[in-house]
Amino acid sequence: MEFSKALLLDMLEKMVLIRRFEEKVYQLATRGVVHGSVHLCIGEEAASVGSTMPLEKKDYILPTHRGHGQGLQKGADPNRLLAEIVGRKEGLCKGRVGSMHFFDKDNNNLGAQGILGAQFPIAVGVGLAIKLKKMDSILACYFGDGTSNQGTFFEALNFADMWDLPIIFVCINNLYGMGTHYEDTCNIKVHQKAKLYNMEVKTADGTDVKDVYKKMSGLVKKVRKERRPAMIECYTYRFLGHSAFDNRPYRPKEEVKEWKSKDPIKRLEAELVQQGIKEEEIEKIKDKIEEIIKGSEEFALGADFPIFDPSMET
Amino acid sequence: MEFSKALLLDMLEKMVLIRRFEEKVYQLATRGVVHGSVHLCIGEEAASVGSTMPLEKKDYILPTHRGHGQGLQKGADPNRLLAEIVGRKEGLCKGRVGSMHFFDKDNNNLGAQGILGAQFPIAVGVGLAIKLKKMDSILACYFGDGTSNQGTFFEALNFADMWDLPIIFVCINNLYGMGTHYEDTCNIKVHQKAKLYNMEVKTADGTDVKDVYKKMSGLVKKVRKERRPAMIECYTYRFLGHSAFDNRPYRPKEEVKEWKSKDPIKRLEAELVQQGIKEEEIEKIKDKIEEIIKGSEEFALGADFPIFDPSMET
Amino acid sequence: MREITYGEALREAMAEEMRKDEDVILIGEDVGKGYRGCFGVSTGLFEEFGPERIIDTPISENTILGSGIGASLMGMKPIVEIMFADFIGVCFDGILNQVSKINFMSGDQFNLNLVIRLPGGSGGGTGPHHSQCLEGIFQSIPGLNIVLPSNAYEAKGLLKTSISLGKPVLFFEHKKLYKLKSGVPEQEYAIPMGKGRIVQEGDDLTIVAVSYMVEVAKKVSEQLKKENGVNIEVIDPRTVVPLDTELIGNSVEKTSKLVILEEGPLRGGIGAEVAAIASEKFFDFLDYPVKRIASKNTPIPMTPSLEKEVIPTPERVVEEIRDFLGLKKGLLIKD
Amino acid sequence: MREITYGEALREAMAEEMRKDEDVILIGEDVGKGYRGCFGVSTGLFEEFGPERIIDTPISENTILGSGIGASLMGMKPIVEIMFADFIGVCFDGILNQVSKINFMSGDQFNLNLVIRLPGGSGGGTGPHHSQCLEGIFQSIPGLNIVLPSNAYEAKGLLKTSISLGKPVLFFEHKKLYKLKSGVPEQEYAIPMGKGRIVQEGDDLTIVAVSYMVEVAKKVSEQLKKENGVNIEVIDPRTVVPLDTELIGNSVEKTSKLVILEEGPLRGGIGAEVAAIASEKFFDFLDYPVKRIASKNTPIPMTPSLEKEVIPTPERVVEEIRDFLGLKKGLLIKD
Ligand SMILES: Cc1ncc(C[n+]2csc(CCOP(=O)(O)OP(=O)(O)O)c2C)c(N)n1
Ligand SMILES: Cc1ncc(C[n+]2csc(CCOP(=O)(O)OP(=O)(O)O)c2C)c(N)n1
Ligand SMILES: [Mg+2]
Ligand SMILES: [Mg+2]
Repeated sequence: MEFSKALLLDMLEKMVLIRRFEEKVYQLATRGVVHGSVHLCIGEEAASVGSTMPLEKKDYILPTHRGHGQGLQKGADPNRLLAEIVGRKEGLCKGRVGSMHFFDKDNNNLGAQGILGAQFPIAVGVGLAIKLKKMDSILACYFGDGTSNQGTFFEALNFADMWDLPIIFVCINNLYGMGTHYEDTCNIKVHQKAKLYNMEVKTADGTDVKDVYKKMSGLVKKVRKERRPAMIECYTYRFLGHSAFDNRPYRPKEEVKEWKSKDPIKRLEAELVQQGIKEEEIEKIKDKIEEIIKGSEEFALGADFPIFDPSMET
Repeated sequence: MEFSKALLLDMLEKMVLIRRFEEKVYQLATRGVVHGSVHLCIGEEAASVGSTMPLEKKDYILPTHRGHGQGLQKGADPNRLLAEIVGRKEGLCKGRVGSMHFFDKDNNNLGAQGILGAQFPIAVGVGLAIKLKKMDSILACYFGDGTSNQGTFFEALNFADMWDLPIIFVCINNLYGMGTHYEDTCNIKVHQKAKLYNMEVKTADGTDVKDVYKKMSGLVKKVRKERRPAMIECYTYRFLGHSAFDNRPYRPKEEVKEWKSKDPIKRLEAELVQQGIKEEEIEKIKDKIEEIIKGSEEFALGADFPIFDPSMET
Repeated sequence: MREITYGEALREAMAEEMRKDEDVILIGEDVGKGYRGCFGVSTGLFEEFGPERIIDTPISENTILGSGIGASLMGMKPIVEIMFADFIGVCFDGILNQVSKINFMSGDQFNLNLVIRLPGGSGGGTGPHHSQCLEGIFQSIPGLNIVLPSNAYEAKGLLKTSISLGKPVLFFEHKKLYKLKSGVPEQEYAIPMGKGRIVQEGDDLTIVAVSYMVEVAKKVSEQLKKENGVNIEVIDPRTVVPLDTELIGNSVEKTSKLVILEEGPLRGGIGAEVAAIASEKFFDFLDYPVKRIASKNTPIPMTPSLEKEVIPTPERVVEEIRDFLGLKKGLLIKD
Repeated sequence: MREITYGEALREAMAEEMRKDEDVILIGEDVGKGYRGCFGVSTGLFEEFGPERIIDTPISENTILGSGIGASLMGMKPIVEIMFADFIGVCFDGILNQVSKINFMSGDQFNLNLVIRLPGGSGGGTGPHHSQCLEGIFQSIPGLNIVLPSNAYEAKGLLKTSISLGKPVLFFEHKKLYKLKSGVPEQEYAIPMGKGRIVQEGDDLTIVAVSYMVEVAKKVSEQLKKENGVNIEVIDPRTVVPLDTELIGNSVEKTSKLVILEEGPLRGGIGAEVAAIASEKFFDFLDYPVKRIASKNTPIPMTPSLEKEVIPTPERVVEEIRDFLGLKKGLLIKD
């Protein structure tokens, strides 16, 4: 697969957008402006961008509880997403639910669930509707390594296989579910579980946006054509804690160091420079994102809080 | 494996016991004496006897909703089981729950569940306790083909693998879950699901008690020694309906005929006769069982109904 | 008017809506090819609509329900059948955290058209895992419409309304009602959510009864009328969420006495909620304490000798109401 | 008396029982090695008791709960931690059809010693999937003991009792209480099931409050005492199943006015049951309608502007009680 300069720069821009966006969220969280918990995907941007970019507008996603990257890449307006995270009326969901459960219908984001594993049964229904309505769309159903131990995962794999559903199961494997290493929870690799159900599976280096993009593009093409499920597992790492305020004593320092050395953004930047892209061009992108984030912060913090309305009661 | 004449006759006796017991239940059900639904395993006796007989008294079982055979073989008193089925105070569970959910603590039967798939998580806990208490026992966890599509099955396989639990998962595959053929619900053979989790799996001809017995015995020995899970899948057929009053239009006549020709009891009888056992010896066994069943019927129908006691309220 | 059974009425409702709208589908275990529904409710639907719209599933309640949630997120109008209401525990998270909350959580981006059909209630000896009335549990989860049709007319009208409501509906059917016939017009009609009905007028006592207990209430009223001269007003709220509080209030204002009759367990049942509402809102109308009649707080036993002690039989209901009114057999209320 | 936090009290209770009895184990996600419990409750336990008794699990709530059920069938005394009470939906069938029913169904062959710890309640912005008070749902399931400790003393005493009760216990902890300190004796003590306590005496009004709402009730009473001269009796039933009806009755006999205060949603909450009991049993004591104060019937929003409208804040409770008593700020009750 050939990667044009324009595509690579676009990928960089999208990864930087996610990084800066989440750094802003983290900053706001430490300032006490964000309520409840936020799960950040800093370090995992290549997995988000590489796996979501190959989707088209008409395709659907079910993001995870750590889903800002997936949602932004699918087209979420950073202003409205940030407004949602700080609980404002202009937020994607009117500020009601925040970081962990945003829905973005305009961009075919059918909502993240705070309940791990809840996305799998829902994915089957989405896939079923796509099939019955004879749509050309496909669905990307995101989940973490730890979540693949929920029984619902297998049920969904089975239904997707039996019913020929156009679903790509996308595992963002960051090695841990909270403080517990995946290997302490399961001896079977995540993609092997999907493979049992006769679907095409791929693994990707989740720190290399090109690798993820290339493999996901292949699956998107295949699933769109053959109307059968598939799976991709992206190995990556979250640089921060499980949620904003986790000291993460459970991770060996060397492990963290090693993965940080594979920072997906730095990695792509280095490659671009090597390919002869000027540093200024990269800086320009970063400046552009800086502006966007600044705008989002202003928008979000300037927006009003929603007001309770008795019609909310049901 | 050598089968002594005594063992073969014992197997026959146990299978005939189950058959006659269930024929009696069926008869009582058609007479309106049994309330609620009963699920009969007529036709599946070789699977029940062959898989349960290799267990020792100290071993545990979790039977299915179609579990009379498993429970009787594990030692349940036919009198008290029948009394339970007709809802009498002398029943195993004081007549409260009947056919589908009998518990028999004295024989280490930890109870059948009316909820398909509920046995799997419970099995993990039983296995865990056996392990923590450093007991020599093992657990046989029974389930049907259809039930293997519940997500809980995979969770239990995973825990059993990760925690090294001495559990044998015993699938009684009778091709159907109610009116739906297994192949219409899953492309993966049941034992392949277990195999994914690194455990020894066996398949057996569930109409041949010797085959089931032999393979189960091997697993029992192995699991008792190695303290690791295993699985056996027994292919068999229920001769009657899903529950007592199901006309089963969903099954092709030829299929029924073919399986009936493999009646596990007739099959063993024929073999015994071929081995030179006299017909009279077989008749003697049948007469003995006839007596037992007659006694059970008298016992059960002669017993009182339980009386409501406010202390039952919780 | 022609008479059809409750089961037939449900089938007609589904068939009519399916003919009108391609987006209506039925999903569940054994609803199609083999069994036509465990209680025969979907007989004929598979033949008419085929396997793409009458969808048999593996035994996987979580994903059965999820199929409905996902399809309704995509704008379809799925009807999900959970074979016995008792099995809803298997997929409870779907109800608790998705079905009930998505409309709210999404900031009204979604309006789920999703009906979950739940056959419940004692079938006479079906035992603890196949007999429960679980509406008491679900009323405590904001965001669900809870519908309890009590006869064929109600079943058809309420199911049709539910299918296109734009809000999730738990549709509790009762096993003992499936074979019961009542008048159902040939032409279209609709029953709105949250509007109860007066089953029978009376001014001595109000009974609020749901589902199969409406039948019991009718029987009991007849007997108490005959034997004690009591005129009972029987109210069927039809939907317990939303609840027609006004209708109940008007009745209590007239009778000053309220009995709530349900088959679910007493504690935390819908009777608890109705009694609490009554004691908040109709305090001044009430001459007598509010009386709840319900199942005892135990699992539903299989054996008839215990089952009939646990669930509210007509005999027990008559007795409890006589006690409540201080009557004996033969003693007239106006005495 | 020394003061320790609610979280520490829970840890002490577990540690003490684990030292006494090998059969006591703790099972849950991240309870051990890595995290020591999502709220730090099990800090130090892994170090003392090791991985065989403080058992980290995969993310599989069904099998986490099942591990507890199975082990208790084998005579052990497992404590299962579900990380947030909200996740109980994932393994709800285990509660609905096994945990609550096995003792009964087995004809008393089994007496499960099983405690399910459920951190619930709003943590301030934790949103719809991590904030729920679900006790209202569970009261409707016969066979469960439902325990709601309201401070460190209660937490320790009730958890110790629960671990060896021989009946399953849903043990609802509240996130806002974990860091709260109160006096806990060094020596052994026990708190029985079904015995409530009078938190504070008064004769103008009874408030029955549970869990964190006991703190709110105390605060509110103080304010209403100061600003309106109202003497409120605050009752903490400690366990809602079994419920200390007598204690509540005695209080209502004295005050003639009953308010029930809980954080769960209003409809079908424990307030509904208490109100229904009051209106059945204490009808003659009551001067006023029974008043329930609870969360509004919506999911718990994340954003503070909505959350504080939905859950009962001290401000709202004060206001609602003033309304109830027909008081304004500054107006004394005896006026
Ligand atoms: C049903 C359920 N169980 C537990 C949790 C608590 N929880 C939130 S995130 C998390 C870890 C998830 O791990 P993984 O799937 O690998 O995703 P990651 O957080 O690593 O992105 C846990 C245990 C939850 N939200 N839902
Ligand atoms: C959770 C749940 N779903 C559905 C049912 C209804 N049901 C009872 S038996 C049965 C078929 C089970 O098939 P299988 O596991 O193959 O066992 P078999 O009946 O063939 O022995 C079904 C669907 C149930 N009891 N529990
Ligand atoms: Mg992870
Ligand atoms: Mg089968």
